[in-house]
Amino acid sequence: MPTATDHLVERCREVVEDLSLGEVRRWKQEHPQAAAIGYFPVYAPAELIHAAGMLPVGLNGAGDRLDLQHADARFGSFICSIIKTTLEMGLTGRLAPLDGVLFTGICDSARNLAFVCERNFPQQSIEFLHLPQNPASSASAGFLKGEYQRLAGRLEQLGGRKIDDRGLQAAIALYNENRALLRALYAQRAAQPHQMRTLDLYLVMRAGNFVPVETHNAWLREALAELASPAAKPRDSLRIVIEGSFCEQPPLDLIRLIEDAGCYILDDDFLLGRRWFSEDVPVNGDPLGALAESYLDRSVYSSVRHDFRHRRHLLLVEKARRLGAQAVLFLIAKFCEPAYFDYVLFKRELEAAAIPHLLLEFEEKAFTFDRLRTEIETFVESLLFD
Amino acid sequence: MLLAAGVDVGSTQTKAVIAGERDGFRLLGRALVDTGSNVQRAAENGFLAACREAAVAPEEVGYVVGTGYGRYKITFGHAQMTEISCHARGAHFLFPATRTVIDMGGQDAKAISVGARGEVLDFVMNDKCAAGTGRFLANAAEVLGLGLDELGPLSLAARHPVKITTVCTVFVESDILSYLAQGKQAEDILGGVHLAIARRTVSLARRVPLEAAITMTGGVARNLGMVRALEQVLETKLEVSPGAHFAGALGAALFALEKMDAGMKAGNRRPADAILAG
Amino acid sequence: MRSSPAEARPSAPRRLYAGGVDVGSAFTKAVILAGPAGAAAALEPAAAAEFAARAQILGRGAAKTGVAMEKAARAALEQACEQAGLDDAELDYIAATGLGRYSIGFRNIQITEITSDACGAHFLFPGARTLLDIGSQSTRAIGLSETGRVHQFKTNDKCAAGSGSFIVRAARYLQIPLEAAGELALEADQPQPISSICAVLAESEIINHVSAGATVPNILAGIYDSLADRSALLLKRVAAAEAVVLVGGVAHQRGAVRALERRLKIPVQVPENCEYTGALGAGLLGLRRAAAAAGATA
Amino acid sequence: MPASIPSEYRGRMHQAQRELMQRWYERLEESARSGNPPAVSLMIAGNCVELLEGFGAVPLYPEINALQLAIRHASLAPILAAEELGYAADNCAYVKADIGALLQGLTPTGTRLPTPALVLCNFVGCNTYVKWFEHCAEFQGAPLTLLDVPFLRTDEPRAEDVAYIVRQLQEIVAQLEAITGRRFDAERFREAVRCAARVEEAWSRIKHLARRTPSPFDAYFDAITLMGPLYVYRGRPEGVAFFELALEEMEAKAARGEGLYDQENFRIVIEGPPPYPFFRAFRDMFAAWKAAPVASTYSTVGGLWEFGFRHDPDRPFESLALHMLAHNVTNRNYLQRYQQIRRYVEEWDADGVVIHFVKSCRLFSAGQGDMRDYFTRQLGIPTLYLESDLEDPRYFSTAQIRNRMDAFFEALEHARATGTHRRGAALVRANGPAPGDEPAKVAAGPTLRILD
Ligand SMILES: Nc1ncnc2c1ncn2[C@@H]1O[C@H](COP(=O)(O)OP(=O)(O)O)[C@@H](O)[C@H]1O
Ligand SMILES: Nc1ncnc2c1ncn2[C@@H]1O[C@H](COP(=O)(O)OP(=O)(O)O)[C@@H](O)[C@H]1O
Ligand code: SF4
Ligand code: SF4
Ligand code: SF4
Repeated sequence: MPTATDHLVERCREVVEDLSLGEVRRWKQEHPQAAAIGYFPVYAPAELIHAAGMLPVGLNGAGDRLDLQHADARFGSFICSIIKTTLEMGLTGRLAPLDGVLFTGICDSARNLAFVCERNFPQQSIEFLHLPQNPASSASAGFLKGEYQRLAGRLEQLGGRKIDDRGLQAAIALYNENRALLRALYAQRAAQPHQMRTLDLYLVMRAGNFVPVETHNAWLREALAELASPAAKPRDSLRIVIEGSFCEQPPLDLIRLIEDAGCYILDDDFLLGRRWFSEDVPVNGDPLGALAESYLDRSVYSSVRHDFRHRRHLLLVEKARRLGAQAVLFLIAKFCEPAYFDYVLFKRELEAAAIPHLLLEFEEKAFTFDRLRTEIETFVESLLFD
Repeated sequence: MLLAAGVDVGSTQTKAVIAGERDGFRLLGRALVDTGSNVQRAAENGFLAACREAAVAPEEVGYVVGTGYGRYKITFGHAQMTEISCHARGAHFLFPATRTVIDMGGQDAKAISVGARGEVLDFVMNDKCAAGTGRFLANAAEVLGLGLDELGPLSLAARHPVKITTVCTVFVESDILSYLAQGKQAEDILGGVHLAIARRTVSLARRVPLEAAITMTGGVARNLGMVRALEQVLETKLEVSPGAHFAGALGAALFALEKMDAGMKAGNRRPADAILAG
Repeated sequence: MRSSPAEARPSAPRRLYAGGVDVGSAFTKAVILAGPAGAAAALEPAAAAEFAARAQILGRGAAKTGVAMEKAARAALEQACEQAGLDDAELDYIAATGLGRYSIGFRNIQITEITSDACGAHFLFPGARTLLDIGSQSTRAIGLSETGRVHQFKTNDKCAAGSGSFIVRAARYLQIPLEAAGELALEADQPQPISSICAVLAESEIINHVSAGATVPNILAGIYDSLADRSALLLKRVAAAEAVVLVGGVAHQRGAVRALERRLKIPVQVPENCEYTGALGAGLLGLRRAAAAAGATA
Repeated sequence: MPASIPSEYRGRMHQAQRELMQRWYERLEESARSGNPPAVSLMIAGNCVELLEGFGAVPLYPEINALQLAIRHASLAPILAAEELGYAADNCAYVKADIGALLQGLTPTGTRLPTPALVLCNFVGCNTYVKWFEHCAEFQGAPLTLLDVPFLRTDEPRAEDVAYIVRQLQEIVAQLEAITGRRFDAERFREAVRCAARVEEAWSRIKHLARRTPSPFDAYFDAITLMGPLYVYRGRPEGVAFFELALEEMEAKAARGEGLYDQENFRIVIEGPPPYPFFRAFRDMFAAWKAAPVASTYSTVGGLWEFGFRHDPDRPFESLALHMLAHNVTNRNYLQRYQQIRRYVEEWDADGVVIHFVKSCRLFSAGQGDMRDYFTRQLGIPTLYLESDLEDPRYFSTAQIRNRMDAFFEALEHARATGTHRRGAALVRANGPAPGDEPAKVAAGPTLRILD
């Protein structure tokens, strides 16, 4: 008999697997005047979109459920899958419920994608946000605040409500709650990894890409109460931290497989933008300024955010140690240049810290994982049966 | 009569066509031989065989254009042209409405966008990896113990095509074997193989405009299963001549006639299907 | 499949027998091992490893994998048992490895081919730190610890370039028996480079070389060089090696060994029954498990 | 740099180029020996080399090292060395070659290279570059700073963007003062900007000479020869002298009616960097068809001047900011690149576009399929799409590239024979869509003349 958890997870899976953005279509029917704005990973200030009375929609590719027919021709070889699946969704009309799409300069491919979309989807407004990469400069916060103001202006032009401080503060509070709930779920899993399936957690988290944050908060509260199954028996598994999947997402089956092959996932960087801030964004005072400063000073490290003040490789080692991880699994999207580059320094640091690691490449459009399975199993065997 | 020849030295098979000009274009003979390991020999053999069929002496042939990957090995040729130009020309001759050519040969696949006069406007080809080419099919046939000409018809009988996971021509073997082990029917496996190649080819071909009419050429065009699979993925009908395999050689022969300065008059062309179907 | 073999033979402290079956993409290989005499009680993991290190190889068997993997596994195992003079019912433990490891219903455990290779190679060459396995579909480079534990590995992508099937196809093209390829390549005086990265497309280059009058040994040597290049890349990503152990079917081919030695500039060791290394390793790991559990069954 | 780039045309400027680049390496060696002049690493894309002149510092361009290695057929070994370290097969090979060479103590000319006083990552478009500099600093133990240049995401550069860059430039000046112990010489900086404007004028004129038929100047292969001095010496009198000499030579050639070949058969625009490990072979393939490269996007990586932008000595910081922001190909958006190429076809009177997809560089190549779609389908301009790499010799296949090239030019020849051939503006007009068919974003002319 399906439990309440199964029910929640199944519901979320349906939302996530619906490539035609059914939830978004439904929301727009209920809100005939309002717009939906998509955003490409990794981070986007969804609070602003929400405060404009619009629905922010997280785009994280299409997984293995979409057959690439057009996008390969536009982006060619050596380009990661998410670029192609996102474009394919657009070229096949699946992004039609979106009135606009927001991009940031996470990498060279994503940046070019923004403008390829602009040419191919003239009905949609394509916005490009420059998130500052030199947080050490005294001018960065002011610049970012100005950039957010520009975006707010564009959203208003697109038919959004006027964004005032009160409305924005309310939106920030909702998203603070959303992130706090996710933090709590992650903490729960890290403490008792045998009690929570990562795939379940993941689906519930990812469903938030398509529904209003209020709805998602309710789902997350439900998940917090019920996702864990206290009766589950701990297995003899390897405790790992996953790094490298901050943008393109591994296929659902692969996420499941990692646990089946004998790993407990203590932390990961899936859908990193949903958990971007390490603390609540202040809701008193100037909200735009608070968002900007939180971006610069209180956000998680990521391969697509440059901050030379804090070295990512040290932060990864610190995280693995803090969680008591036995190993780090690099789960990198094929052709994801930012992840490839960071791997070099990560690897060096992990080796110095004597933390074993395994590098795996995936493509979101892949659907067989024999080789990956063998590699994960071998890795587990090598550490468990010494 | 002015006589010219086109010799298409492909990676797998060598095709030769003898053509003449008298009251318009005439296709006099054609031949197909395996390329094998001696490219130069294959070119000669193909040419001589076509001459025999045309009942002309090799010396009578005034101009020979070589094409295909082995074109530089044709010692008796007068000129060489790329197979891209020749397939476009041949396809346009067979179907003057052609705007796109999909050529699938033994080791590569290409898509060519052509203008109203058969001129090449744009093209793409896959030739770094043999995945999704005639070789892929030939391997599948071998594993299943079938002849090349049995592949297509059988694949058309597929009711539940399997999902083929590998693109590697060599490893498709093991995919097929594992499906057989699971008790899948040969036709369903073949259906899956054909679809996999069709998808791959179409995603390559979409890099050119893909306007209708789309004509398919090359040896794989003889495989009806592949034609249907491509049609299914493209959601449009393909023009396929029974002589599709010879399109490159035919194009080369047309260029040869032209280069011989015989001046090909547009009005005199006639569909060569009947002759080519032989 | 094994329930309680101890009942079948009551003569108390009997030896432990284990089978390792490696279901490869082309061939299935089996090895039968016997533990050293006198183990009855369950052993701690470290002691079990030490116990397995003194195992004795009693028999080997092989079969073409084909479509029915389980059948092939049985055939290989039976052949090995016959050589060992054992009845397969006497085996205490069966460990399956290789790409078909999950298809073997009668296995007691499945282990990946990488772990098995490492264990087998360590048994044969206890000093080995780097291992290369070139099978028919895949190439694996493995870095070993002192105890034979895998600490680094890389496998090639789903591309036949650089694996055994490349050689099989090349040999077919050149119309020479596969068994002769390795020796023939040693006669090369002017290896012909192969530039294509694709095993299939390389065939046209091979044809070109043939028609340009290159000798078979020179062409083969070129093929082995390209194979060695690809293996070297893989190996470099694993460890800076001083010597490497080569296993898998391709290790039979001396041309491959020589090309690797030249490319890597380090000695390449080949165990006598190179293609059985994975099966051997699986068998050894099986024996360890059997020894660790022996108290329970006895 | 491209001292060893073979050139069809050999004038005095080639000799001068070699000398200049040799002197640059000598200065770098001097810096390595004595710390004087201080060296500062810089990215070529939209570089602000003028700023360094204010400190008497010498620029160190890792890209030039990487391309030097490739041209000298010495890039594979360092690439493999970098891959051993953990770099992926699919990482930008420019970075791998440079880092590999750094770790192996390899330099392209055998002369010593200094450890930079500052690794100044002028982030002008290329994200990969940020990682590159981060790794350089890590492996060299040098201080690192990033100059964040907002991407040109609006049609016009915004005042806020300019102010943001200027502010950071001032912070960098302070930082460099602290590191080098030298005071920033504002007058020398202004002088450098003045030199730059003169160099840019001459360079732009040279490029405009290629609008003639036949073109006296190879705007792809020979442009690369001039790019070394352009980036190293733009802010110096030597640079001015060099470019004025080059202009004089090219003008003389044009006056004599000399082209690249005895007869110019085709005029083409090239998009994307060249395959440096096969530079000569690639060039020869165009030469075989007597196809003249009349314009290229690659030659505008460091700056896009042919449409009118010049540095402004009266507003030196602002003009640096504007240059980085809007007047180089890497920081302009992808559709602006389409527009740039389209203008080349029209105004430089070209027969077609060659798109060279390089595996390493996603900045250039991600989306080139769409670009091709725009030119062939929307504008009806013949387009040739080639794939290889700019640094890694393993991705170049002579036979494949030649086959494609032959087919492309055969088609152009055939079009000529059948009377359907058109060129330049006529081509764009004849085959281009009716007004209104095109999304406005692409049709809108680029805004380039901000300073005049
Ligand atoms: N009778 C046939 N039925 C189906 N397919 C065929 C037949 N003959 C040849 N083919 C296909 O055509 C391919 C060869 O095509 P071809 O155009 O001659 O290639 P190439 O020019 O590279 O030699 C073979 O690999 C095979 O797949
Ligand atoms: N007797 C032999 N002589 C030479 N090479 C052989 C021989 N037997 C097998 N090989 C080579 O070994 C490969 C198979 O190796 P193997 O390790 O058994 O692969 P797998 O485990 O993937 O089936 C073949 O592709 C072939 O290249
Ligand atoms: S997966 Fe990596 S390369 Fe691809 S869009 Fe995301 S950040 Fe860029
Ligand atoms: S995947 Fe197979 S077909 Fe493709 S390059 Fe590799 S060997 Fe060739
Ligand atoms: S990605 Fe392109 S622009 Fe960036 S460093 Fe590499 S070659 Fe240069």
